[in-house]
Amino acid sequence: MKIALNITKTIQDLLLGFMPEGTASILAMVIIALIYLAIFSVAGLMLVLVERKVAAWFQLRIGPNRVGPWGLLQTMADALKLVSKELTGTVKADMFLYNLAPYFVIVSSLMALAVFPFTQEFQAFDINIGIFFLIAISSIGVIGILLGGYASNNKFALIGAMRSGVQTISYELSVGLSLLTMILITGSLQLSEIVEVQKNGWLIVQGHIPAVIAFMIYMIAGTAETNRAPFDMVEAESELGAGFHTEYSGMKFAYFFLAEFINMFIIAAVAATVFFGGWLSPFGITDSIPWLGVFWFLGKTFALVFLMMWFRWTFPRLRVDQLLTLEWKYLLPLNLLNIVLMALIVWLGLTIQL
Amino acid sequence: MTNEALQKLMSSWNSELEFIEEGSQFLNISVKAANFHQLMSQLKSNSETSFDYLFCVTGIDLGKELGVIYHLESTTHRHIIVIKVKTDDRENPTFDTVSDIWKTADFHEREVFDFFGIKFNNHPNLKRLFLTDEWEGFPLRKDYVDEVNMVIK
Amino acid sequence: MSYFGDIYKGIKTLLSGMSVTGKVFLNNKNNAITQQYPDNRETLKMFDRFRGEVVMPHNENNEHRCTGCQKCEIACPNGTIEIIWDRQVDPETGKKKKMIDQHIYHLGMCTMCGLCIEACPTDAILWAQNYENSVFDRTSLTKVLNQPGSKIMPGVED
Amino acid sequence: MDTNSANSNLKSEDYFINMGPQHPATHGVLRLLLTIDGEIIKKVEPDLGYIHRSIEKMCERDSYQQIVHLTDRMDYLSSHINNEAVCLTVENALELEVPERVKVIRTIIGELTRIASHCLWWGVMGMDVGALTTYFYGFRDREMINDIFEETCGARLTMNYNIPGGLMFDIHPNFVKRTKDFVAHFKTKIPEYDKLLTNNVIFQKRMKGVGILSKEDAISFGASGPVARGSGYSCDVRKYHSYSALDKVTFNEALKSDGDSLARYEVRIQEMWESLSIIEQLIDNIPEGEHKIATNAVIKLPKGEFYQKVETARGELGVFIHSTGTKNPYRLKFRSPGFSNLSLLNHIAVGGKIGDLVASMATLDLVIPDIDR
Repeated sequence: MKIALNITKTIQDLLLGFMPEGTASILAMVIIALIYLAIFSVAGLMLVLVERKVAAWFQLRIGPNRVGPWGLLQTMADALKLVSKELTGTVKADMFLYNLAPYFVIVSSLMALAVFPFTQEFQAFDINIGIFFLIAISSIGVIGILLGGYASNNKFALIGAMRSGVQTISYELSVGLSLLTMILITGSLQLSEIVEVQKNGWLIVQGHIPAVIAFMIYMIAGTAETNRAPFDMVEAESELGAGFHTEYSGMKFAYFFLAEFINMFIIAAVAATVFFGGWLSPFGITDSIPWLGVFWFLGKTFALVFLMMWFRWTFPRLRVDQLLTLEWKYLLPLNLLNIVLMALIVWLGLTIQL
Repeated sequence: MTNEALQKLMSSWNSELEFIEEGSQFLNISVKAANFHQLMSQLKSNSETSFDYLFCVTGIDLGKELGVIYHLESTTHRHIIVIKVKTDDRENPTFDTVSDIWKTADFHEREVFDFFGIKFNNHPNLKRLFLTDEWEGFPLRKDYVDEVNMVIK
Repeated sequence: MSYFGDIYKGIKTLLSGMSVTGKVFLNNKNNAITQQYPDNRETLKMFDRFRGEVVMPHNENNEHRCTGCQKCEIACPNGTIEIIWDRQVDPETGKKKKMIDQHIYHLGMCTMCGLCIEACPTDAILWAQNYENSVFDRTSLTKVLNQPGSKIMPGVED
Repeated sequence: MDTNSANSNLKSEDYFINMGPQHPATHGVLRLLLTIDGEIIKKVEPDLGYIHRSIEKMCERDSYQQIVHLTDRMDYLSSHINNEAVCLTVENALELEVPERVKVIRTIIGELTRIASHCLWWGVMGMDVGALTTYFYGFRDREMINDIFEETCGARLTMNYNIPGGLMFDIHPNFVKRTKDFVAHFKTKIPEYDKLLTNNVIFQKRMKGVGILSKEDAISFGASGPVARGSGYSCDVRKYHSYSALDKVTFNEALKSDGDSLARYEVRIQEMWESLSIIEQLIDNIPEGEHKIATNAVIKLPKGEFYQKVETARGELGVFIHSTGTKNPYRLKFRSPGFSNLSLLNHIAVGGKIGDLVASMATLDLVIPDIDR
């Protein structure tokens, strides 16, 4: 069975048949962007459903089960409802920034999706600074949150926005450093190459102790990056009502909501790629069928997403100063130590190669 | 301390106190508004009485008079007494605050002020607690009329 | 070292917390505590003593046990019950007797305290176990408990 | 201060936030006017009265039997104990001695109410600090108690089971079995509560040293119940002014001396154990007998003043009746525990963060209808 997975090339080749090269490559990009947009808005909605189901099962409930079989269409119905809802706002809000903020958040999270290798070939955009690109893009989202909180002329929203600024700036460091630790092994920032290196064993195995520490730090910092409990200071519904998106309604609210879930997917996908070998199957059991890589990739990603949901529905929220204590007193020093340890291990050639 | 001993001790401080034991399980003491604050601080500070727990402040409209009833308990000796003050002045009833002696009196006195219109001298923040600032009248007084909302059986 | 000891202890408590929720998650089929309310109308059974609303049972001859003594009306704290009564000649004994015309019950004002049913000397009113009392128009919450044309059961005296 | 004088042309204003009346953490319609400096709280000013129903005024026109059902609506989480307070006041005033059976049943149901209230509080406590799952676990166990109530009393929340002179009707035949089942079930659940929330490192950090209330302040602010006992002030009304069948059982008063939010939390967890032990001591020996003694249809209290304290789940509830010998009380005052406990919120929250305010407010376990009456 042969499926054309190298979508960029396939589409471009198809278009080249009947138009000049320049137009074809631009059109190909547009088409791919639209495909990604369609796939991931649906995937985001599905993720919301998964979250609700998982939350229900943790909480002795059943979860959505009315719309469609087993409630599968529940979030679609919610999205339809949100589209049809009135967009409310506050008096004296800074309307330009207020309207801009949700797009900042959603666009930045959709942009990050471009670089993931779903299989060896299913990758929209394989740049040589993949990890760097991801880290850079993921910090743009916080601008949207800050703008949204600042512009909506609501005191609770402003406090939420300030918290978000503090939180994201701090935890960016840990995300970056823990990924840097792993790059010491791979020696490359390109995601496809990072996966390639792991054919000798996933990086969490290759790097053993420091890799496990880096993974734990990454998961904690990643959860904080997405503003999810136990780090949901930004929303903190028992303190700030709804935090930065208090004043948003309808589709603008939905963008924030969707972005949170796509971000969660991104964080998990990065972890799956960097620590767990991306689309590689364990021990190469399905190497002969390359398109199965999609399932391995998604399987690993969803397992990590589930872990983040498990965190969310178990732990209490930290206080804002404890959040910073955790980062600056625990995660950052550990991370720096960990890098030195990893460097030593790589230098001495103590990595485990299967 | 027994009620008799309390009575004896307190009459040695102030001879104008009225002691009533009829119709109540506690020792009731009626005090004049002028001596009220001094008596209360004495009750708190004296080591034999040491009434450090003010657990109930009740405003009461006795028809002609307005009064406030204070229930006091000692957490060391575990005895309870009831102090009562009254005034004839329905227009402008005023007593001394005890919120400097017991911090809980702050809220309780605001409640009494809210519903009975009894003012407390030197109270740090005497304003309506439950009702809005514009509310007219004092609802728990017996002569309060609200023809719309009150249903009389 | 207490720095690393703290981290270790912290992670341990977090994991033990996750084990609690994890167990519930794995067992999710059996331990849902919520009710599928509109779907389980058939099986949803209220307890015998459940206070749904006040009703006046009638027997097959359209007779009730209310003598119109108004004790329930007095016992009610909220004015939920109003009794319109009359003195009529009892056909059996030929004496004038107090009889109810209408026993009016305002469900919208009822707090389900049960004092009326306690007060009733002839057990004329009882609790019903129905639990769906919401209506679109509150006028339909005012109910007349005795059925039209009903009479007092013979032999019931207060 | 120095920076202010240096830039005297810069105006600085306090930042006010309205927390409530519709806010998830105020557990009802309580409005707090916060003055904050960044995240730090400078002042908390409670604004009450959003659901004031003037129960005290309504009592002045109601008969003594009718008053009981109004108390359900004050502290709706310990409605049975509120009922009991009024009934005990009336019974003491009439010098009625209720049967032993009534006393024991009242005590058992009272303790069940306390557990139910603490279950709900535990769930909401978790939710306030961000652990949403606790809410459902708390409710799972509370539902069992509610079922016991519903079977015996006919209602889940506002039971109105007590009447002056006893109980409205006898307990349901299933009552003893259901209660025993619950006790066995709940004994396995409290350790789970501890694993999920109490021992959690984040929770411990959130609660420890937050909202400190010293013993002297607790007494001076008139605190009662678990709030006061968390500060080491031994004030259990069940010990000092024992009522119903509580003099027949042995139990320890839960006491912690730290005075912080964690101490108040632990006191409540401890109280659940104590309540279970009280129920266990009584459930097997409910004496036979009447479930009420006859009172006059119109109860008239003798002239005088009557006061009765009981320990609700939130603390000391006092009922003060000034009677002139008629069928209505001349003045009836409820000394509600939440009212005094709320007054110390400003004291314990100032200097903390917004998150601390929410956490320490949750440990005060406020029920707003109890405060607003």
